[in-house]
Amino acid sequence: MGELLRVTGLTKVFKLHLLGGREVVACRDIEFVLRPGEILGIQGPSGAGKSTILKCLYRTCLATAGQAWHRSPDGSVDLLQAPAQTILALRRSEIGYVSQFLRVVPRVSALQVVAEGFLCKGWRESRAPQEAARLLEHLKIPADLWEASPCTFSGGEQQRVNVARASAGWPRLLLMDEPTASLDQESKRTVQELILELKRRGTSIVVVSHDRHTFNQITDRVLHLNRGAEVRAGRGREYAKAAADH
Amino acid sequence: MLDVSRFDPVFDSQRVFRRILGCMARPGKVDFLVPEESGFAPDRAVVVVALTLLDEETTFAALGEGKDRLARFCSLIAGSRMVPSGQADFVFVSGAKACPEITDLCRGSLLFPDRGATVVCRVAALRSETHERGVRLRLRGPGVKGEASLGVAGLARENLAYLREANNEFPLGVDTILVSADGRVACIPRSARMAWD
Amino acid sequence: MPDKQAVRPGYNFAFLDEQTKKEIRRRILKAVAVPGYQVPFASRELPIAQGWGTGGLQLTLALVGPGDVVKVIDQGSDDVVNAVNIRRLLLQTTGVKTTEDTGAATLIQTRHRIPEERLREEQALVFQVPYPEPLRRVEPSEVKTREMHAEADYSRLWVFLYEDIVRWREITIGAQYPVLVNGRYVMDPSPIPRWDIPKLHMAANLNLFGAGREKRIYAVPPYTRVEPLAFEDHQFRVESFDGKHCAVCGSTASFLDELIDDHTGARRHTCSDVAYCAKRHQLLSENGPGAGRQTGNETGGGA
Amino acid sequence: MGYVPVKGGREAIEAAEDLVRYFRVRGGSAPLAAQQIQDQMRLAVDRVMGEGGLYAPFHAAVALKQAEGDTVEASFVLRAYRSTLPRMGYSTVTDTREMTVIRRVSAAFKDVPGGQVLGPTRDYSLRLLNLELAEEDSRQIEAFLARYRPRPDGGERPRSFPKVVDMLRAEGLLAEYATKPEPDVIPDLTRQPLTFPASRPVRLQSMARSETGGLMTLAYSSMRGYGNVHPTLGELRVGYVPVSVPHRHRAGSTVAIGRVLVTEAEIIARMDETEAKTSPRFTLGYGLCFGHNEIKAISTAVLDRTMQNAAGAAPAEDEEFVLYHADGIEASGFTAHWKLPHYVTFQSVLDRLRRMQDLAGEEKTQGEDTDDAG
Amino acid sequence: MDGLEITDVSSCDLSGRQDHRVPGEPMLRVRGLTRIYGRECPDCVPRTGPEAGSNICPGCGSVVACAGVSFDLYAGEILGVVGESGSGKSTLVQCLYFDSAVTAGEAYLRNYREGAVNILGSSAQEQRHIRHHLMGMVYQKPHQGLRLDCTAGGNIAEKLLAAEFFHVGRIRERASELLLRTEVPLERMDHLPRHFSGGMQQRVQIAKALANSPPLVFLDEVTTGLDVSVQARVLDLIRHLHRELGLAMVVVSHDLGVIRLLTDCTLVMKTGRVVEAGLTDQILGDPQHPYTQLLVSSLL
Repeated sequence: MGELLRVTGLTKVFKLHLLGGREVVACRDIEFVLRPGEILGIQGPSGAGKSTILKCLYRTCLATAGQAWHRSPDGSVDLLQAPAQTILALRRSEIGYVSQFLRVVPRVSALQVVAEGFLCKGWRESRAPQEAARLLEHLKIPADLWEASPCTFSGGEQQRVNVARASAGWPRLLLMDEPTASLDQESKRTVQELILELKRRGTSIVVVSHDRHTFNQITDRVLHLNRGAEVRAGRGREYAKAAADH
Repeated sequence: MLDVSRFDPVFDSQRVFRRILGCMARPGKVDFLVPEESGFAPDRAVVVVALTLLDEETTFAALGEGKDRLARFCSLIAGSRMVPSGQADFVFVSGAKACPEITDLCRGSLLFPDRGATVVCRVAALRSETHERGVRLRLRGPGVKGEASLGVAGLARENLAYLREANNEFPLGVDTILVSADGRVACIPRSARMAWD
Repeated sequence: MPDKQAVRPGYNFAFLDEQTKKEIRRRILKAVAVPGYQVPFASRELPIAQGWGTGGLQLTLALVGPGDVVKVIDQGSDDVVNAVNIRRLLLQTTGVKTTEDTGAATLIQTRHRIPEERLREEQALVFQVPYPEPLRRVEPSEVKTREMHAEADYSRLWVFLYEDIVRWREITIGAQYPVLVNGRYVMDPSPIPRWDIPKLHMAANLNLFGAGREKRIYAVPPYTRVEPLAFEDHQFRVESFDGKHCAVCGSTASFLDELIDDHTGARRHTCSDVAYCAKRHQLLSENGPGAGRQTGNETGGGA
Repeated sequence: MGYVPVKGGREAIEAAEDLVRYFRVRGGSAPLAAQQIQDQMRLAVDRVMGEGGLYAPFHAAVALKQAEGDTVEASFVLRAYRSTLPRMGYSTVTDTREMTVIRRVSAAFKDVPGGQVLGPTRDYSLRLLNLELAEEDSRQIEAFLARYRPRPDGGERPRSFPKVVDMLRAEGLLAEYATKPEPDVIPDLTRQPLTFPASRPVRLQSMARSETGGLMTLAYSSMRGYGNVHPTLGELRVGYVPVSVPHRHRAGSTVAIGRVLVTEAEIIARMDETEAKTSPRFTLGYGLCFGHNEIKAISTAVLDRTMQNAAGAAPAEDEEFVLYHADGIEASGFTAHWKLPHYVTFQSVLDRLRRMQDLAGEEKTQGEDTDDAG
Repeated sequence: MDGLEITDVSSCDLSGRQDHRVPGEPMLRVRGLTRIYGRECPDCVPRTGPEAGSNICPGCGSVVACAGVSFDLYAGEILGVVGESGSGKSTLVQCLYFDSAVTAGEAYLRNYREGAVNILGSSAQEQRHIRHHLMGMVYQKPHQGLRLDCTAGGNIAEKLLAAEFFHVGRIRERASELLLRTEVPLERMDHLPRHFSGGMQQRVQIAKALANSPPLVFLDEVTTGLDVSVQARVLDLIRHLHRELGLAMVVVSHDLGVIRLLTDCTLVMKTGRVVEAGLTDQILGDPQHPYTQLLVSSLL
């Protein structure tokens, strides 16, 4: 079956210089493996370091120790150590990230935000907006909003744009931090469907969520941080099957 | 070394200057500095150049064979000051032996390229066609209609390479006056593009 | 041979002392070696005013020898007061032979013109230059223009030309048209008309430029590229004398002066190069019409 | 055809020269002796020597006579004459402390060691037009000379004085002397081209030859506020300094060859902001010129200091601006050159203007055509 | 699947795809760039910097504007340089654009002589050539990069003419194109920027910097001093041009907002030294150096 991502000994200690150099351990010795096409959930109480793990993998945080070997078509890369240019290239071509909050440039339209995700993965200028439109449509963002900046959207709409942007171009690895937070039930369902579609297309996903329901619906396996980082099987497989049958 | 009193400071230097100028303006052109039949010492042509161009306001350096005699002469008769070759306005070299100092001479600055040195190089013979014993230089650039050919005997190929290196970024560089033992002169200004066999 | 009688006693041959001549000669050699670059020199005061040709004259005095035949012109004419005055000084301090015949001269000092007759390899043309700096049009500071030359940064002058075209549809520079020498230095050709600019390009003779008040010497050696600054879609043009001809010799291929008749107020044209005109006129009167082959500006004329 | 090309330039020039001479002598008065000019037009002679760059009072007097009193023209004649003289050598450095002072004042201290020496000055004379001078004859002069006895503290009696700036320096109030001249060998402006940045010796040399009025104008612009350095006249001296040259054959020894009259001004200016490292000190502006010419020496000193202002934008702070424009010979030559024929350049400009008019005409016609069509 | 109609990847046209994985040679390599103003002494570098808390040498009073700065900039990448005023960030780009001489250090430009020549050591005429052909610069104040007494078109022409583009018709075509792109009304092309608003002057400056499509552009505090709304417009323009033209850029700003908006990677400078370098979102999200933490905490 192979591995897409192997994380070992991932540790992150924040050193707060403004507080006299106090050290805060966010996570310690995290280990897991992500297989191609798999959805791995990370669960744990607040402050357990779930988001930090994703940030370290996406490199918005610098891990204090550990390794995270990502297998990409051109060879394996340690996401914790690779040079910035390699990370930037990976972000453009195969790693997506859904942050907790959408942060976009003012004055850029929702359609453009999503289209950019396609463009940097090599889609043609002429095709990218169409693909972006389809994604937004699927995520039930009203078409009359597409030309507006997401800054002006409601929290739920923003979050869906956020998911759409990260999914654009079908990354090989997608890191999702609370993708369904602040969504109503219907929107949650839409996002869940998109996640499963991504999986169907071969995207491997690491997802952090407080939303037990979503979690249970989509994950193949779950990493429990509060229980000594135990991994157990999730129930997503069945849900996916059910959805497909439906 | 030579009979200086026979050099007229007014009229001889005017005549010699015009010939050097004629050659500087037409790289490859060969002219006489002293009459061929005059039978003076081989260095006479160099001395004539020194008397024409040097004075108290110039500095010079002498390198290679016969440098001491020349240095004495230039300081005494022309009143010129001797300085290290990297700072000199005029640098006398003898062409036959490789003279790597050529690449370290003053090449002027982009603001003042005219401060680049003038090299006075002694060679055995100069002809406007191929010289049987020497190297054939092909010259292009300002002053040359198409391509000029210059035959030089007694000039080490290394020195040509050094000169080319010294002149590799126009307008920086050095300008060369070649003088031969038989009293001829030819010039290679820095603007000349140079090739040889 | 020099005319010993004309020489004024008590002065050096060619007025300047030998040290001064040496300095100027050394600078001339550098000017020739770096075509179009302005070599600073100390410049001496001469018994003519600075701004009246002291630069060209210092060059001529440093060059001239007993074997030379000198011609001096101003505005194309040998007999304009300034030319006469300079010739007088040369005569009084050297006794050198002078001529009005362009072909017979070895050394020609000029202000504002290049003779119509093609110069030969062994001739040298010395220009009197009022302002040697072609960039002065766009930058008054010498320190800055020197830097611009050092870096071959001529874009500001080019912008000047561009804006001229935008504003007037053509470049408005009359005489003193800036040129690029040997692909490196932008040079002021002295206030010669545009008509004469093409004569500098790949000329057979040596061209030397002297600015006495501004203390600069520069040169264009023979067979050197001299290109007027122009745009691909706005070519350089010489003065137009369309349909006009010289009232004396009939030339249609020379730069013409415009004259207004004292009595009738009518306009007529005559050759600016008086010696050229006289030569043609003489040929015409000796051999009848058609004999005066136009020897002049074949490249520049009529363009 | 009736047209004769311009001829006869030579005859015209000769006729003009005769006319010049005629205008000078046609009044029929006795010819002026050069010696008279040298003695009685002392300040004009000094000015011509300074601007002409040649210390030769008699020649300057002849030049003044030739120029009919026009100092710019006379300096020009003197400078051109200077060009013909070979350079025999350079004097050794002259210390102005050895000056035989004829006048010395300081505006800095009320009681300066050695005292204020007014000397020959008009500063406190009432400027009343003295019509008695019109009637002056040699008897009156003789009578005056018989009556006049040089006073013990003035006149021609040689004296030397301590320098005001030395006292300030001893107290640490003024910047130290540079340990050696700025360039190793003092450059000679008349033998080497003026290039920028210019060294201080070059600036001072250049100003020593500049036109008095030109320098004064520029210095005045600084005094009024364009690059003001708030000068105080530390000391102004007029007097004779000895000139020596190195001995030709005995190295190290010198030979005195004479003395020259010079005017020296030292102005004390505001503290220097660039040398923040050391404790604040006054700065100095220096000026020296041939002859008795106080306006020029003071102007030079003010400009010397003004040009040292770092990053100044006023004309007087820009060495290129000052040194390029204050030379009277150059400025007058170029001003006069507009009288030379410019037929060719004018013809060329005319060609351009006509062409522009044609183009503008075309445009207009096209515009009208369009109007018609509309 | 309901509502989701997405083209299959296999049918997607990827001919425009570039290999982003291997960045290859950097476009600009900078090593040990140092600029000291003043007399200089051996103590200048060791006794200044963040630890010393000053960039003024206690030994000789020289100002160490920047020292030992090294980085790589890849094609199409935007590098931010952030720090307070006096941190040396502007000196850094001024040195790279040859406005200021360096005291020490090297820089190599991939498309100048195969990146084999230290451009900081090149002669002034070569540097002039490099900056006219391969670089663009947008200064903080429009008058630094524009000639206010030349027309807007003339300003753009200057850059094109410097790069030997001698065709008035084509210059005007290109100028129109650039002005259009930078949202400057075309009828202002032959007007003097002196009479433009600050924002429009800045856009003309950007148009000028981009005139000959340089692969490398420096932006020095380009939005400082502009009204907020104008700022946003200028930033937008830069982003847009960057995406469209694929330029590499070095963006100097004291404003972390600008840095976050525009850049991929960031250098944090303090008293002439780089104290931290990395991915911009990492620097903002997880700053390591005490100074950066202070900087970021004051932003958030």
